[in-house]
Amino acid sequence: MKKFMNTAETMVAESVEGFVRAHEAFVVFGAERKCIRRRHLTLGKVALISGGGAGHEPMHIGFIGQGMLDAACVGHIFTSPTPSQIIAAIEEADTGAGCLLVVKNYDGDLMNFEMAIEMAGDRHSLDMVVVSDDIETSRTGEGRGRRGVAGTLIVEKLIGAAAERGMSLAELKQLGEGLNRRYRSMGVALNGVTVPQTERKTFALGPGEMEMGVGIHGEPGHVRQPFAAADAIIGHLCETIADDIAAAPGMRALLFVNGLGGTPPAELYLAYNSARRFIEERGIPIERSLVGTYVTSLDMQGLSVTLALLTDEEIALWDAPVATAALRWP
Amino acid sequence: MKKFMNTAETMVAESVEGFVRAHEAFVVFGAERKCIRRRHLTLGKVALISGGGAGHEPMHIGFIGQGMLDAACVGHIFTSPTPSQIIAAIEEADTGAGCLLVVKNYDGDLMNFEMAIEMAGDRHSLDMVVVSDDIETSRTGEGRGRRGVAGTLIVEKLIGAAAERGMSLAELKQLGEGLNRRYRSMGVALNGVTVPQTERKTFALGPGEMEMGVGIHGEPGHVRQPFAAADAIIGHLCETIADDIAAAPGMRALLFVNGLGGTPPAELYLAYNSARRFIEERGIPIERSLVGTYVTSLDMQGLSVTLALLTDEEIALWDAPVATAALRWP
Amino acid sequence: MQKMNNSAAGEIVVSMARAIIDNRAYLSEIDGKIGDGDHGINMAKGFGLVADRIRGKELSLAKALETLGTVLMTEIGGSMGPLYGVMFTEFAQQIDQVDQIDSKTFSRMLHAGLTGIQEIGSAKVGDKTLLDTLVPAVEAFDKATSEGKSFDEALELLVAAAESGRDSTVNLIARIGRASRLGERSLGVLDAGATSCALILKELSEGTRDRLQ
Amino acid sequence: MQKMNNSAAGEIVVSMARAIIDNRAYLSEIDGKIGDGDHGINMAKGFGLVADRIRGKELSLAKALETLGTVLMTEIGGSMGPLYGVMFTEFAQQIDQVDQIDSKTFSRMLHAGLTGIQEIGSAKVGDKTLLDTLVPAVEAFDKATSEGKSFDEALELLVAAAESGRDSTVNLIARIGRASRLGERSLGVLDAGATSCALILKELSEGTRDRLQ
Ligand SMILES: Nc1ncnc2c1ncn2[C@@H]1O[C@H](COP(=O)(O)OP(=O)(O)O)[C@@H](O)[C@H]1O
Ligand SMILES: Nc1ncnc2c1ncn2[C@@H]1O[C@H](COP(=O)(O)OP(=O)(O)O)[C@@H](O)[C@H]1O
Ligand SMILES: [Mg+2]
Ligand SMILES: [Mg+2]
Ligand SMILES: [Mg+2]
Ligand SMILES: [Mg+2]
Repeated sequence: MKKFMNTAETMVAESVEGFVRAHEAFVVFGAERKCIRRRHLTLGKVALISGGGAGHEPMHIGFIGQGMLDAACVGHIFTSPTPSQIIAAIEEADTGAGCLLVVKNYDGDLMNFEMAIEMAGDRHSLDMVVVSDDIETSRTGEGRGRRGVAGTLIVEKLIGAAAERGMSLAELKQLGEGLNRRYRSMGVALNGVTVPQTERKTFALGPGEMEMGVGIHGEPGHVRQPFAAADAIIGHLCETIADDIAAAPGMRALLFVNGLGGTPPAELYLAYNSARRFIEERGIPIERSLVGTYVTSLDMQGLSVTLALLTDEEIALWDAPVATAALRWP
Repeated sequence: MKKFMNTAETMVAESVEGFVRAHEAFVVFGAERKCIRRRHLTLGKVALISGGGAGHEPMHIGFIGQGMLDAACVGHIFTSPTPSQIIAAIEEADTGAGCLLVVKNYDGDLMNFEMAIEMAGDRHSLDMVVVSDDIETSRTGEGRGRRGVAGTLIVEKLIGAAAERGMSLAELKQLGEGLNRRYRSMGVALNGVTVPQTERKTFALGPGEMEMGVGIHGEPGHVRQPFAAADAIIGHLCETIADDIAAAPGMRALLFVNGLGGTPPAELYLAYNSARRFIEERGIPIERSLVGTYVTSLDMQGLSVTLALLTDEEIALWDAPVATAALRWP
Repeated sequence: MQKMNNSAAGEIVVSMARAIIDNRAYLSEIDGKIGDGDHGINMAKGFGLVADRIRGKELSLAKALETLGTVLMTEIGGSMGPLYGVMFTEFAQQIDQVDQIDSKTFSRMLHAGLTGIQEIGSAKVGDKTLLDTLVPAVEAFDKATSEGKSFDEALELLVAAAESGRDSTVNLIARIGRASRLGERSLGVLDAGATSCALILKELSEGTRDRLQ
Repeated sequence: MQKMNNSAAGEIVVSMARAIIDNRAYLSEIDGKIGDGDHGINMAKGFGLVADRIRGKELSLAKALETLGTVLMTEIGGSMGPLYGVMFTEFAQQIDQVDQIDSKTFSRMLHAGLTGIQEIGSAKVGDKTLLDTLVPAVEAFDKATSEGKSFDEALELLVAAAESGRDSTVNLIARIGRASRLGERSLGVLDAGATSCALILKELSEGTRDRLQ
């Protein structure tokens, strides 16, 4: 395991400190460093808060700023933050209109966020949007359903823009949950990752193997397959996604190719090119695109493809200005 | 070698096509796809053109747009583009005020750009800025001196902003070359890279080894060393850079930590945190920062640290608006 | 009737912590086969913190469990923070005002912890979680006492049931937590939470048996 | 006096291309030790393109070299495009108007190519580049003719000098090109460009010797 780190224990704290120092214009640490929040909060706007285990950078801290999140909490690697961190974020970010918590569908996150809501709900108006865009987990056909993966960025961007326009807590929750049947993600890994504290690979792949349907916690995917050409891999991801998504007339497509941490930009663009071709061949013209490393799984060599079918209103929210460390447009 | 690709022959073309499709708002292909240029050129502005081998994405194509480059040419992997590509870019981008070519100091690039200038110089006013910020190559003490590596981004940003303000060809060249003694970069690699066409690693490192002083072409560096903690690695990079740079009173520092392709954002931020501490301990306060994967060497796991000491005027140019695929601020 | 003195039984939590810390690597290794390999780390961190805080303080079992529950809930995060946090907090509440813990109180305590976990985690037996250890353990204890077995015997049966419950997870497909995306690939390995739960119940039961009067 | 007929000697370029293509993997392997490993690929691409264009066309050597120079210069890029592009373009220009190539014209041709390379690349002998092959080769040829040796013998000596020049690069520290950042670590391996240059000069010389009248 070769990583740029000093000790496994201090890795997350050092990295987050670097992030905050590099983006002083956007963010500051909350008290006791329990959370990171916007440097300038907007009075009377619903605050958006998210968080999760570390190892997914730049998500969520990279999405703090005008037009997106107000605060975020970072746990240990692949470990949800604690209720007390989440409560600290609520206390820092609530400027009167309450807070909407964006939670990736996963037991650990759900339980800690729910507990925070229970503990702070008497002093703040709070609600939760659960993101669940991952395709593969749904295959088990039951349980808690799909995980929240790269689609989280889309939810945070859309409700972030809507919050900026003054939407209420209830409306924002509805907007976030309304996406549910209309976005899907699926990931593929060419290697496993090493969790610094255990110094073990979560799974090991031979030179001719890949894992189809991986998430963002370094776990193995749905099935191990022989490594193949990009078009074969991307074609499979796109077909699975497009088969599972609820297409409806008038919907406008956003295609998001996301690097999992160890994949260089040139390969992401090649994959995007392939994905765009496959999706458009199915009669879904792509109107908005995002390509880059935004939602990672440590240094995993791999990528995910997300397709979202948006309304005109949602496209307008996507296009709205955003000023964060990781996403920025005027 | 596991990469997201179809064939080694088509890899660059497919990736560049994906890039252009993903960023249609900023860029279009030039005729016969010999170059990529801004969608909207500005009449009467000096055109900035750059280019080089593929494998360094998002540089240079990701820097095309308002406030930075007007056009760029992409060669094969680690292979300079041809004079005819460069001439095509000149012909597309010159709107009357001539073109400044930004060339990374390296024989292949220099020769092809010089040849293009020779061949097109009768029809266009042309000049060249040579970027040479790499620290290690200077160690040989002679020859063609330092290479152009991550510092290229800084040169392209500063002269891009200055060109937008209407600076002349001669002034822009002077601005670009004026940086010369005031910026330095140094890279470290934790693994070698595989060039797709040869399917061989450019060098192989054991689990306890790293290469100090690597550039961006996958070649080995200045010396192979035992792998170490981030602070030891970054401390060495920072010291070497700071020792070699010409500090002067009134200068304001920009610190740029750049991923070489396979390094995840969390590690880059940790390295930035470390670098910032080392540089500031030497009495150089950091006033501007950039952390991310901008100038790559295929999928190399590694990073480079760049320090630039800028004048007030140059800081203003850095802060000026930029709207490109890879760098964007208002 | 057999009873345990609540006061000064807080050392049971210290032994629990020792068992978890001793098995740190093993728990992570199991988790690593189908999860992210951090179960031992998370658990050892939480229990270690608590052990340092209560060691030598001669706390009551109620107070020690309360400390454990609070630390897990507020300082650990992940899945285990809330789940075990709730369990131990509920345990503590049931015995807070009780000087002498008899089998009936012990059973009430177990049920409260179990209900707490089910409420926040909504897993069921068979989902390949710590519930596959906890549920049969509680059932075995209740069955033994209802059959008139002694507190001591009931605790012994509890441990046996917990361990066979833990072992049952080898043949289960994970339906919850990280491993659930694996489907059939999760067959053939123990569940990490079920394993730590068996360790916890064993220390709790044996510590209680040693202190029965 | 020995001479070669310029017309129809264009096939020499086809043999040159064959030698480069046959050594494609070898050239990349050498380059890979201290450079980026693409020398064979770049060279084979350029020479392959040219061979396809001129094969069977019975071109003059001048015309074939001109095609080669133009293709390398405009379609290959990298370091070799301009360097060999200039060399072959200069070669072609020197023999363009010449029907019968004698040793004097041949020497003029070599010098023009060499000067072209030196002008655009500004490397020197000892920098571990193709000049370590080319410079001694040209010198050996000139020396032989000034000593009154035949064109044929001079060509033979040219090849020997090229090959020993190539071999000399093993003991040189690279001072130019990608390998220069390696410093002393570039010792002990051949230079890729010096190796391809020896192949080119050998095919050129042997093709000429075969056609001497
Ligand atoms: N909803 C749930 N209810 C009960 N137990 C659960 C639930 N979710 C997960 N678990 C237990 O948690 C264990 C994993 O814990 P741990 O590795 O510490 O957390 P994480 O899965 O967040 O990395 C699983 O082995 C399982 O027994
Ligand atoms: N300035 C120069 N003058 C002469 N030869 C050079 C010069 N620069 C590089 N070379 C030659 O080019 C060879 C490398 O060619 P190649 O691998 O095709 O290009 P690149 O180095 O761009 O990958 C070196 O082995 C060296 O002989
Ligand atoms: Mg975890
Ligand atoms: Mg090359
Ligand atoms: Mg785990
Ligand atoms: Mg090369």
